[in-house]
Amino acid sequence: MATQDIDTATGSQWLDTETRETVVRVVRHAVLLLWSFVVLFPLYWLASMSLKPPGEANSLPPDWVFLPTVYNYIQLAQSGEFLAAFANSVVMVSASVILVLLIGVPAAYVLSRYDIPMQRDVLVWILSSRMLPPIAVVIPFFVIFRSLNLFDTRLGMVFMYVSINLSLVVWVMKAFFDGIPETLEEAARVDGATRFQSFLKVVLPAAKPGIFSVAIISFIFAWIELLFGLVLTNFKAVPVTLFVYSFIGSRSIEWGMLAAASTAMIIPIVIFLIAVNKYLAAGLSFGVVIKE
Amino acid sequence: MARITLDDVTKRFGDDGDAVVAVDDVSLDIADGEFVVFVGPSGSGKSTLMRTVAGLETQSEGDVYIGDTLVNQLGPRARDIAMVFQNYALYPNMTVEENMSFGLKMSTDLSKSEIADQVASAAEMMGIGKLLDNKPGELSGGQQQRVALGRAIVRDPNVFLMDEPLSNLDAKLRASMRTEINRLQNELGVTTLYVTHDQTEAMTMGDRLVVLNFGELQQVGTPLECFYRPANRFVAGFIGSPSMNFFEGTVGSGTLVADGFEYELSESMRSSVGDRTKVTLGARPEDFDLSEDSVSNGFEVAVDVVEPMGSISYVYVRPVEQSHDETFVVEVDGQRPISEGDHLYARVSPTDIHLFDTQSGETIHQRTLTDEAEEVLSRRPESAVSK
Amino acid sequence: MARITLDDVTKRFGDDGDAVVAVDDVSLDIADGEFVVFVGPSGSGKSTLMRTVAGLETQSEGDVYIGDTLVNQLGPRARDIAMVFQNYALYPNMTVEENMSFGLKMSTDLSKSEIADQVASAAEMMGIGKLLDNKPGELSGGQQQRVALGRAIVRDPNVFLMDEPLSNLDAKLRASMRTEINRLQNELGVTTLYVTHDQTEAMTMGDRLVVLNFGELQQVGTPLECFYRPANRFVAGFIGSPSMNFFEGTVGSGTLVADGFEYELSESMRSSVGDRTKVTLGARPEDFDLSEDSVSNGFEVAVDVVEPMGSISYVYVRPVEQSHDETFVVEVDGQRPISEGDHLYARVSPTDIHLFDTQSGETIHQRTLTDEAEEVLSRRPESAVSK
Amino acid sequence: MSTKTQTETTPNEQTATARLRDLWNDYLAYWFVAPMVVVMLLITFFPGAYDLYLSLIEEPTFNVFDAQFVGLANFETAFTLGGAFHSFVVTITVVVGALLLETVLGFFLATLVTGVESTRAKSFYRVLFIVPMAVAPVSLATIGRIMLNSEIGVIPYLIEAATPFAAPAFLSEMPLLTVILLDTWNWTPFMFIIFYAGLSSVPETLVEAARVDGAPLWRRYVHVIIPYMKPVVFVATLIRMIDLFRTFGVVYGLTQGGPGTATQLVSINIYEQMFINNQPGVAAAIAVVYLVLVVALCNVIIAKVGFEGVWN
Amino acid sequence: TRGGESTQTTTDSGGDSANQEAPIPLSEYDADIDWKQFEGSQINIGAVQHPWVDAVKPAVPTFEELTGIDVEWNILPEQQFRTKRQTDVSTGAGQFDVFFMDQVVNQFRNEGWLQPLDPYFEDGSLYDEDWYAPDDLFEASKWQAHGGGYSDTWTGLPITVEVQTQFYRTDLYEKHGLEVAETLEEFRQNAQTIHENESDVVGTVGRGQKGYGMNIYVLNTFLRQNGAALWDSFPDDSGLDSQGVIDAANWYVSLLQEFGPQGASTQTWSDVLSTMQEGRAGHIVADANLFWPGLTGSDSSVADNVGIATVPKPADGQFSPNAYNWQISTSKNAKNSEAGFLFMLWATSEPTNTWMHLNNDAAFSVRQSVWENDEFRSRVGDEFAQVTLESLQAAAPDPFDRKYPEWGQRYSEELQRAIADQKSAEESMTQAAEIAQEIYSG
Ligand SMILES: Nc1ncnc2c1ncn2[C@@H]1O[C@H](COP(=O)(O)OP(=O)(O)OP(=O)(O)O)[C@@H](O)[C@H]1O
Ligand SMILES: Nc1ncnc2c1ncn2[C@@H]1O[C@H](COP(=O)(O)OP(=O)(O)OP(=O)(O)O)[C@@H](O)[C@H]1O
Ligand SMILES: [Mg+2]
Ligand SMILES: [Mg+2]
Repeated sequence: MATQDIDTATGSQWLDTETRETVVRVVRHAVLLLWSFVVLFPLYWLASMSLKPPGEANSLPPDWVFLPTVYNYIQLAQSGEFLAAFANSVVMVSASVILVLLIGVPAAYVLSRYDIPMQRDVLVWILSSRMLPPIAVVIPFFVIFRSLNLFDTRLGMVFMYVSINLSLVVWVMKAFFDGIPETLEEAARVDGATRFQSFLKVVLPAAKPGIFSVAIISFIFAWIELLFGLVLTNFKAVPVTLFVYSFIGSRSIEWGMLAAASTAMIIPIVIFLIAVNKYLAAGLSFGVVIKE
Repeated sequence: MARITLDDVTKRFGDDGDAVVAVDDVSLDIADGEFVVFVGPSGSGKSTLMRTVAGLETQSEGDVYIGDTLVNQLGPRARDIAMVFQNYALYPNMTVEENMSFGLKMSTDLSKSEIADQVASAAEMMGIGKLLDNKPGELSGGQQQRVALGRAIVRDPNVFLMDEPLSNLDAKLRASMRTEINRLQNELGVTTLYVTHDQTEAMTMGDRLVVLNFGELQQVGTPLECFYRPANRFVAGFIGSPSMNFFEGTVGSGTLVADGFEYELSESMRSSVGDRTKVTLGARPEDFDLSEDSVSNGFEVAVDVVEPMGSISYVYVRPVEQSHDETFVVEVDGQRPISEGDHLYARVSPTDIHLFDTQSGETIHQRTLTDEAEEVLSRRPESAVSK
Repeated sequence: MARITLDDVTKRFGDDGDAVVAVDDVSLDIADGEFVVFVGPSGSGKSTLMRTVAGLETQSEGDVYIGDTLVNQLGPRARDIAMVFQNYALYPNMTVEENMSFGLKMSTDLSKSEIADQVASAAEMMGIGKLLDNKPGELSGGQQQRVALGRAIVRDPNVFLMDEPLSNLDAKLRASMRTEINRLQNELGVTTLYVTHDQTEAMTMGDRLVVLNFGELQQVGTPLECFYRPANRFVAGFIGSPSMNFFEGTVGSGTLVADGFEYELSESMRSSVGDRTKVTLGARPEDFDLSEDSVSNGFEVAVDVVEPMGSISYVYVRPVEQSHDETFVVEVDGQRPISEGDHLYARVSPTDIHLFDTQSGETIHQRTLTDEAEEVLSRRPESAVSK
Repeated sequence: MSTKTQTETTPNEQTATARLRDLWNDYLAYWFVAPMVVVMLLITFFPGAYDLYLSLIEEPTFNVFDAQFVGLANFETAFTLGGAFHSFVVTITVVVGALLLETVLGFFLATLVTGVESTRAKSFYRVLFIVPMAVAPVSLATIGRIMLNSEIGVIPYLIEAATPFAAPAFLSEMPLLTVILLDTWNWTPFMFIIFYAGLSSVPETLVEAARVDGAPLWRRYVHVIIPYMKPVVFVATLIRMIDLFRTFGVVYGLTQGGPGTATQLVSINIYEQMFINNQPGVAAAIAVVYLVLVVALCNVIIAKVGFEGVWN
Repeated sequence: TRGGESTQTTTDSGGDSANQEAPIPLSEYDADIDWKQFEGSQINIGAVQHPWVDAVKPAVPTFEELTGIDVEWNILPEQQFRTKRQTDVSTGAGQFDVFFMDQVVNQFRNEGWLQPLDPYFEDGSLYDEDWYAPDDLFEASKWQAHGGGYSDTWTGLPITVEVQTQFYRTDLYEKHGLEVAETLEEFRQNAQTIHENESDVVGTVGRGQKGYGMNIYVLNTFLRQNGAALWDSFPDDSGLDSQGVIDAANWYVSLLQEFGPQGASTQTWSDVLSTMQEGRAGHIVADANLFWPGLTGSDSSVADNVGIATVPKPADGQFSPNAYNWQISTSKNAKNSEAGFLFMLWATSEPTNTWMHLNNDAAFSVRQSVWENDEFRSRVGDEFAQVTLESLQAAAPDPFDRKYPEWGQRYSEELQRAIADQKSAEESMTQAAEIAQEIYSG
């Protein structure tokens, strides 16, 4: 969407066009930079805490200039358990994202395209799965997990992550499918594609921005999930979030380590974001090919 | 290859209360391999009918057969059709080549290279060979339309459905596409339904013309039948461009009295009219003669507007004695010097006149043709017979 | 109201390396209130040029002026235009009425009821009065197109840009829309750019025709100029339907030797040809005579296909002495009994012949017209002068 | 597509694989929803039933026959001693405040980023603006606390260094606002990402048409772009609303519901009843009432806004 | 600092520990106990992230060798641990054979979740009184292990005790010529002097955040020193509205409001600690002696200038600081309660305890003998040891009744409101008293 040009008649009204154009651009970037600062400062603070020597984490006035030390990270890296929990989380969360997309995206497609009996109730029902605070449901899950032998298993955690993200995936993807013209599928079906093929080859590619944004969100939701990870695991399937907590002791907080672990937790997400970044913007202009 | 039968097909949109009847009780029998052209005003239900045949809309009533199979319950895939959508419906995320190969990939077992060959040659034929790697969004309107057409014609289906496939092409390209489509259809012998607004396409491409209005069948016949033997005033006015001119009048003692002139009816006309009094006279623009001098059974007209078209001109004239301000069109030679305001005498030969019942619109008298033309007219459409 | 000036406008798509040149160095001066029709083959850059004038594309090079203002930097809103998009671009969430009122709401201070009145009357005029509460998705293709047109014409902008606004309408509706657009444009005196593929529209609607090919200007002139005085073979072939027939040949001692026949050049032709040897002869289908008997400067042809169009027929014929298999088209009366395989003699009057330089395509000899036609031709387009 | 009764069986091909394929395609809708329904049943039915059961009994026991049903006593406790009503009010305040801020800000940012010309700058913003969501709640709460600390926090320090104003004591003087602002920092990315994806699927020609129609920038958004992406805006807002209703981690870490009970969200209340007071019955009673309220609210929203507005 | 190796979850499988040398000679455990009776079994310990765990873990191979029992740890931060423990115990899952127990001891006992230890003490194969020397345990610790006086039986064995002490900045005291406060009034004066004369340093910091382990943990010391009690008559008459409580609350509230940091009402122990570590406060009025290492360690920018003293008391009051014990317990549903008991016994025994305190940085012994051990005193510093010992001997732990968490939470909310200046201390305490009574009557 090109919004950068000037839309006021005879630009000479109060500023000449070029100036106005510059003003628009400057304002846009000023706002974006301001928000970038708001976003970045706490992140910077977090990262800098992790790089400060012990005892300086909270000093004021802040040591803007300090000799960074990777001591905390070395400590983290040397801890086999941190690495294990980290790897564990990466595996469980990735698996859950794939699974939740596999389950949720087709369901969303059906909700968007078919006439479902009691559609409103079904939609509310799906949504209701994320209405209760996790603390209100964690005990029943604990009971189920123990009786199904899912307790402290990766499979169990993957299922748990799927369950916290499923309603999100279904709802958001339904919204994106709603925006994809049906005539595309009609074309595919006329071209001899089965319903499934037209979903797979025509609808899915067109829904890419939606799929990738829910993938990102699901990944993050699962990645930062704490309560289920706490209650439903013991040793084998411990996620990395719990590890971060370990630096908050009963009588002291290890600021440097806490910051280092928190920063380390953000990194895979940033990598993931950069990897799928381009798909987020893969918007398709249906108007070009469909006259309406 | 397949015959298509529509049995009392009705399609309504919306709730029963304020439903729009897009197709109204249409029955039609299309022979295997026939090329049928659908025409009708905008909104008359052509696309809806096509989509019903495709299985994209489910008719509200009636049955659709393809071959001998009742296909009411079958999806588009099972009906094995290829369709050009009026709105193109190209896959935006696929290149032109992928758009065109998609159908082949889905419906045949052809190898990749075979598909690529077929697609390339079809694209070449339509002049979009250089655009195979482009996305639809980077194409001009006409190029998009050709991709949509190409996507259909690379396939070898039971039925072709083409909904205004050439509307965005220039005359020249359209002419060559017309020929190509006809050639292809002849070669493959695929039953084809074709919607068009173009008179040339309507007249030249199909074995039969199906004229629709408000969802209802008006006439089914060869193009020339529809042109020379319109079933009613609607068809007469719809086929041919510019439209036939109509003059409503009252018949009394063998003379039709219209607003602005009187016309002496011939013997045969009189017998056709019978005891009707409200009769409409119809004559095509090209059948009028304009002469400088008064002629029998002619009347004086004033020239309103002259529209030079090149080799011909359209002259909009008004009977001088007419009480209101309506013009009719006459076609004259392009180089004939006629200017606005000129007064001339218009006349139309009795053989060229159609008469319609003003109330019902039914044709009550058809024009006379030369014997040869009659003979051509009476021939059954070649393709419908031969196949 | 505004004059539009394009100064060496070039538009490229894509990276510099493999850029598509959609508009190639076009300069054009459109008078205030003029109605200019753009024609050209599919993909020739018509839409791109329009979109550049609208401010939707930024030209790669050159300047665009509206009135006396350089508008390169101005967005569409500042340019105050109304446009019919080739792909309609209707707002899917708005009803027909909202679609049509949107522009008025945005660009004027009219009260709600005034807007509603204007929209209702425009919709009535276009036969979509009953559809005002429908969403675009519930309309037929032609209805959608009329909404797109209505959305533009309810406004009173500086410039109208219409990109094939009637392509999906039937002939009758198209004829009446044509008239309405012309009337409206005359009334409002709005400078109008109009893209069409329709010969009738091209010939009748505009003050001037702009012919484009591969993004380059081919000719700018009145419709009749382009028809009777084509600047080159491309224009000659593009304007007029069916196309002009071309015969490439060699000129030696006053005779043009083509494949299949020889043609004795007249005095004036000979002087036009000069010492060129490779010359192409062009003659329109309607200028050929087919006769049963041999005629001077005529040649024998065999009838390949007869395409009856109603009042006329197109006959595809092949010179019997031709070494390869190419036909040309001749227009004959619709009731004339000609059948495939007939042998006839074709002849074209020397006055009706165009000659082109085969290599460059330049016209080297134009046909002769009657004096009156010459006079009509030499008149400046009325509207361009009067306004 | 209301044509789900159509089959794709081609009459003349009846191999086993074709039959299987037809079975798959003709009932595609069922296959597609089945896994979702199974998972949903598992994750809604048992916990819901369990909470309802808990809310009706005196002491938790897993043997239904041992259970001592106490009628609505737990509900009564919830609303008297349990402070359920107050926590509903607090929660609604936070939901309304944060939702408004996040929706507006998320949309605004998505719009601004969409308009950035340089692809690299665009990618940069796109990644950066999503990151806050990725900070684990525990880190955010703990580090946020220390950053906001009036004595040793860097934020009050910066405010006082850069502005003439005295920094407020965020957590004690304006706890609700602080909670809302921190949530905004944390979760605006959620709105941003969905809105951004939604914006990028608006057909460009529509925007062009609106520009030609003379609509200034903001009206293009109001009349054309937002209406087009209504479903996406609706869903993002609804989901965020529901998530806000049950928000817990960051707020608990930040204020533990205090000072007093100023930020005692329903979720915190449930937590305290369950894990501090050891009153699972009361906790479940609050949860049940809360669930009923939110379900009712969502029902109304989905019916009124969804079916009558967005999907219409 | 405890580095990355101190994680929340540690698996010590039998495999690795077998290879490890037992650090404490097995001869120390020569008691009339059948140590080997559960050989080959495994116990699961749920623990809080606490220095005790760090200190005992290196000694565990000794236990494993001694008994042949495999020890698995499940270590979590306090809040998370509570959630996990509650889930485990309340659902009867019984994953933890041994787990940390705190203020909720009577709550759990009342639900019937805890396994009383007395039957094990009476079992000759499990217990040898002579060797274990229970009298070496502080009275306060034993009392708290009996449900804070609410239980007749052992609910667990105490593992750590912490006592409230006063911390102050020696440099500032020197600068302003201050004496360490013994009375509340003196403390107030000192705080005022520093608050008013130092820029960027507040007079005092103290816990203001709500929570039964937060602000009231501190206030309880002062109300008791004022002669008040948490219950005047349990469970009918809460003592919270007595004059002693109101005075103590008034004093604490006004102290924090006037000489404390902005936003004192939301400060937790970590804020208190950090503020002091950053040198931004003159005192901590009263907090766990366990802060000592943090305040004098590398995380502190004022490490060399922190002093420790007993908490101030009212001029006419009795010195009686709050002490707090962690204990380890076992549950009715645990699979290996008896093996767990052996672990408790071993872990709290004199040899283990002494070893931890001499070799492993521990400073929270529930055994008096350790505090008197010269080697230990020289390691932790005489000042710290002496202040702690003195305090412990006079300490009076809070009697946590079974609904203490519930009404304590409300009481702490009320106190927090008072500190936040939303209502007066008197109003808050009166309200708190009502709520406490209501909770029992309801
Ligand atoms: N966005 C684009 N990216 C790349 N090439 C483009 C783009 N838009 C148009 N083109 C190319 O520019 C040329 C001119 O396109 P334009 O749409 O102006 O043609 P047109 O004259 O309007 O054709 P039509 O009659 O088919 O609508 C075409 O060859 C087309 O492929
Ligand atoms: N989805 C729909 N909902 C409601 N009415 C519809 C729908 N689709 C079509 N119609 C109506 O049905 C009638 C027939 O539409 P159809 O598209 O078949 O016309 P058409 O003959 O193809 O016209 P055109 O030549 O303009 O494409 C029209 O009046 C149209 O408004
Ligand atoms: Mg149509
Ligand atoms: Mg175009």
